[in-house]
Amino acid sequence: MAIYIDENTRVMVQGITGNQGSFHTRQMLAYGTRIVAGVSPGKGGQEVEGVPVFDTAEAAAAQERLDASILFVPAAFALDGALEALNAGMKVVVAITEGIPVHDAMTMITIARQKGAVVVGPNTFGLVSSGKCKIGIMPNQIYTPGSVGVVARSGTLSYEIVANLQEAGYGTSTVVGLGGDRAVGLNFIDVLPELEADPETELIVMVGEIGGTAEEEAAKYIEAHVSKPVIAYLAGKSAPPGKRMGHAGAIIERGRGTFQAKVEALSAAGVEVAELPFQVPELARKILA
Amino acid sequence: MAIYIDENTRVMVQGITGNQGSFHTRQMLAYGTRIVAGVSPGKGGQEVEGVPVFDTAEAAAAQERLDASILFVPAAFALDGALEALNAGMKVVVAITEGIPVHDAMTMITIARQKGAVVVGPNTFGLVSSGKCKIGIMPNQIYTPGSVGVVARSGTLSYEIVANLQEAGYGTSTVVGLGGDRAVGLNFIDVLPELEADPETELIVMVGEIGGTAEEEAAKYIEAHVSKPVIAYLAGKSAPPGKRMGHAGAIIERGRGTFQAKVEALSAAGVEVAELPFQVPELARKILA
Amino acid sequence: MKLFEFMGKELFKDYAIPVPDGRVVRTPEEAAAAAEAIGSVVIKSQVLTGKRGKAGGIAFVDDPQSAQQEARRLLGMEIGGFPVEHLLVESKIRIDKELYLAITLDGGRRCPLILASLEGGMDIEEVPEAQIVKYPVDVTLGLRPFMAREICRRLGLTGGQAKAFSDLLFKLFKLFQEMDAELVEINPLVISGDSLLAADAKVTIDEDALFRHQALHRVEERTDLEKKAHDLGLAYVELEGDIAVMANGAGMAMATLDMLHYYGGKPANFLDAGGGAGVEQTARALELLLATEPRVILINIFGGITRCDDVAKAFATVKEAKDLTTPVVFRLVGTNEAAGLEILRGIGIQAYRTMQETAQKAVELSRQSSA
Amino acid sequence: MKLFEFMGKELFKDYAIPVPDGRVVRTPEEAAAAAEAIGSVVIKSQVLTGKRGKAGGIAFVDDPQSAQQEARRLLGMEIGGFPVEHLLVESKIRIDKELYLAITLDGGRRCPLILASLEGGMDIEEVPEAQIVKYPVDVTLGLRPFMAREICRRLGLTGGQAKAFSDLLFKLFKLFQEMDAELVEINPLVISGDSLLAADAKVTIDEDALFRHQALHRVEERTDLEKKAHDLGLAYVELEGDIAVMANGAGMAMATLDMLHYYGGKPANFLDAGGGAGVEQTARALELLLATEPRVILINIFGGITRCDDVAKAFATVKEAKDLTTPVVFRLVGTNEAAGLEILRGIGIQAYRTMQETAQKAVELSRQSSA
Repeated sequence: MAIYIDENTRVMVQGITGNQGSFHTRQMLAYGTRIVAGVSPGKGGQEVEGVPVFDTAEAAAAQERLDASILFVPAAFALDGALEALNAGMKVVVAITEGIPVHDAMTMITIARQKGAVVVGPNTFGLVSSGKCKIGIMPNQIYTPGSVGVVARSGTLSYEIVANLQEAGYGTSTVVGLGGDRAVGLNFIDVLPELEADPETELIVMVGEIGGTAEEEAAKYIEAHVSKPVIAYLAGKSAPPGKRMGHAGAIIERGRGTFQAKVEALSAAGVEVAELPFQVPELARKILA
Repeated sequence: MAIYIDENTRVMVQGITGNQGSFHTRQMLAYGTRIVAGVSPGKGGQEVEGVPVFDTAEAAAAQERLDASILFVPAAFALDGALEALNAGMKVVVAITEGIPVHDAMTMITIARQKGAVVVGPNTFGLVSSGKCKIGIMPNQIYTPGSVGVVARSGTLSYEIVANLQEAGYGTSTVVGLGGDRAVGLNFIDVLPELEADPETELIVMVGEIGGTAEEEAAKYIEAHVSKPVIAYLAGKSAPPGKRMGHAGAIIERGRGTFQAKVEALSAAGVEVAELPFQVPELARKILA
Repeated sequence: MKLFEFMGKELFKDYAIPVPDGRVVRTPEEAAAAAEAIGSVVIKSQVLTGKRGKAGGIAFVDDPQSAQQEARRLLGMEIGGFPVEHLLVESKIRIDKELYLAITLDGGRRCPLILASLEGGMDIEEVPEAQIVKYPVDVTLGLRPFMAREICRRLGLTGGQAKAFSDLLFKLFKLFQEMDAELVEINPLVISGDSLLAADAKVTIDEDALFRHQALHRVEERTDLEKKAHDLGLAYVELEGDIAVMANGAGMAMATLDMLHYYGGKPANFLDAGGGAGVEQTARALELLLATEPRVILINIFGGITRCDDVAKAFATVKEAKDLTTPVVFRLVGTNEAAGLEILRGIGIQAYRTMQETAQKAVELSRQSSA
Repeated sequence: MKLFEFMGKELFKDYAIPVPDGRVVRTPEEAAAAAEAIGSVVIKSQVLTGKRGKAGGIAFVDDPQSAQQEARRLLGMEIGGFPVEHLLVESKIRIDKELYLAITLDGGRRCPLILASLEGGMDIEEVPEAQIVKYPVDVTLGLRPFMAREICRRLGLTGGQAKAFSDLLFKLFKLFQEMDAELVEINPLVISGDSLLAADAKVTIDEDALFRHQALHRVEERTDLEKKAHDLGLAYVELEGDIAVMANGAGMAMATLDMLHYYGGKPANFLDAGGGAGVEQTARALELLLATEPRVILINIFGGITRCDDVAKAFATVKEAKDLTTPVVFRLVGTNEAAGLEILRGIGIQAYRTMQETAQKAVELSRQSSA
């Protein structure tokens, strides 16, 4: 059992013939992901890393059973690509692309929900069911199976934390990248119930940051519904208000989205908040001991 | 058990203060329908037949639990009214209004489906769960509980047939008016599975007519999935091609929607096709004997 | 509401869909002038029916004199019962290939359906199913680039042709939605090199949505009587028999016609007086029927919302006002039936209870009066 | 991208949203001329920050001479760190009541959120929650008349005012969607009788969607350095400390700053070199950092997709080219770590393995060099 994806998930890569697309197709295949089709308009009939390429997602879906898709298409065409995947029946669409207009993101997320599907991202590193299936751009070597479920707004910071956990002897069950944009398909409160219900997960680690109110909403949810222990690390304590810190969503505006508000909310909900990233494995040791 | 609606269904009337709206509110109340709210913009706070009137469906839904809505609003505003009801959580929206632009009808039907709701009609007489709940404009006196499920494209013709059945001693379980327009929320193939599964229904009567391919699709469905006996009567045998016979959907165009094609398809599927309306009770007697 | 080809092409131009250079004319002289200005032209009869080519309603000419001559011939024609009143004089175009493209309504799926084929130029009914791409479009999604790519892929269009086709498809879909069309059809859609040209235009607008399109010129397909009925809010279709029929409800009216046919009678019309018609509307409907001077009048009312006494009252009023002598066969059952029958008896009419008795009697009377 | 009030009002005019008669000026003389033409006016400093009223950035005058005088004063001001370069000279309007209306993005619901209140004119943060109507709009439905009715009902608007408000709301929503806005705010939205007037305009456009709005004038909020970084595709924020920071990934960069703070250091900037930056991009980022003349440089790389040897190579190149003397603290772990460390050793740098060692060392060095 795993959440969202597992060893049987059949994955399509949109934009497979591009630099990023082909590089990460190789990486994902190396991790063991079942990539069975690629899409690249005008390139139908080719192969990338042994994966057949189709002109459209419908053409691919006519040949292969497909469950999930990962998008490496330029921001201006990402909405169309996501809708194409959803329309072809995909239930998980991972939108790696950065800089997607937020109105486009809202549209793809809303339509996904109507179709009973999920968009992961945009501007996410992806998600991985450790040892089973990786759909994303993160380094393969840090995801070994274990009992820690990780849900993160940022990529490299979560790699840091996952690697720290790994070094400390803790593997991961599922790691989900929410994405750094203002409107993303999965928020903490969408993933928390899945991790709570997942028998492979014993401990939940949240990697949050300033901006928005996703952490505050998560705190409310955790207080009411989560019985498993939760550790959080939040980035941006020292960030000045009114400035976007790299992620479109990482900004303190009109007094909203501050570090303090998030820490208070999470602490009140019984979440252990780490002050520095390397404290996460230490807290994990205390909890899992 | 009943389909779509039953004695617990709580109904809202949109356009309740109009002539048609108030008249049929009275009729439906007399049948026993639980009408708990009316909507009429600018008339909030009034009462019609003892039913409280609200300015908006959301205001009504904030006061009353609501399951279904019936629309008596002019064609130009019907889409907005239907969306208002769907947005306020209604799961059955009965669109009585005639002359709704077909693009508006397609939109309301599509959105209803996305929300797990159904639109009955447009241009329908409504539906009735005999003895339990009537949401529509048909005469009360002909619907007594029984084991015949009726699904019809036209109003008065179905009244004729239901009355004939009643006179012959056969009551009805559920009677559904599909509506006479080109695009309606329920087609035969949507209602047939419900009637097939409904323990109160022993015999299914279809009242069809020329135009479109709903009867042909029904025939295919019946052949594959319906075990209960089905009788059909189809109107329009003598209608000339290219002319709309009252209903927007009742037209033979480019050789499609002919009487002959429908009769052939239904007969091939084992449906008893009555040549004249009064033969329906005769066939029923044979089948149910 | 069907639009004439030239009106459809005006709409196409509004949406930047390329059409051949052309002019609408109503006289042979105007046709000659148009040919003078344009050069080699095709002259096309403007009628609301297909197959005008087979009927000889299209002419190709190279000079103004022939244009005038052919225009005179065409303007004297009647095609499928429609007199030719307008001609479209258009530049002859180079044709590399003829495609087919249409958007219609799919009642089963409740959504627009795109139909496209590389086999254009002939009736789409004659094209094998396998050669036609059918693509439904979810109305809440609308047409999206990925859909256009898939349609092109299925058609086998690539490169510049795929681009031109997609571009045109988006414009046509926009027109279809914004103009509340039931059908837009381009047959043939002509390929000239990498560019596309709509050589024909069939557009049908949803009558129920005309209130949103005040600027659109109204095209009248109805007969005068049908139009009069329509203006009264009645659904009326003129037929060729001698028994005038009024019923309440479209299905009921159709069933009544069917039953007359079954017993060997010939209905003069279809008339749905409405499911809940009152005295006033019923009177109007009756007056309309009388104007057709039928041999027999059949009135079939199943009173549900319609009240039988209202119908009887309306009938009595009209009968007296018009000094009605045409035989009338009445069926009146349902709401307020007793009061209605009482009124009818007062004016010497014995109503029937069943449709079949009513129909049989009407057929019998129609034979007597025609004898 | 935040727009100046006058730009927002230009957009409002495009969408037929009523605004007071006004002109943008850049000199006291132009202000006088505008007042001459308009009459009694309000002169408003155009700055990309709120609270300009409290800062004295707004003046009411009745004659051209006072206009000139006040304009001179305003053009000399700096508000919230922004120099006043433009003034909007607008007709004074009759104010019966001040409302508040905004459309913003709701990240939780992933949809536009309409905010409206009868308590306008002050900061919306100061209005009690109960006085604010919040209405989310499903993007696939868009704004519908029933939604506008519900919003009016909750606000308590009726009759002509409800009509005018709904009408304006539809226009504003259209602008919000078509212009890819993140925020449109009218505060106050002024009631003058039954008509409404947007007395202010705050509009923020999604930077990621600017490619769809080529005609829109670009407003630059970034410092020169931030702009340079942006043009290089790097996320960069100027800060006030002395430790230049480069990390890969936004979260990683933020965490690095936090850790420097934790150990008592002061970062000079936020710089996300990207999750998968190559040699070229890394070199550019380094050059940018050097331009700020920091006391210490901290580089924190967790090589996932980013290859450690690429980063080291880029650093070595820049170090040599720029003859770098600023102390550098390096952390380099992950993909191709060994090769990267080898390269660094070759240029005399011993990298650290953990973030905390790196941060502590950087803070220590920054204290030494400032001593």
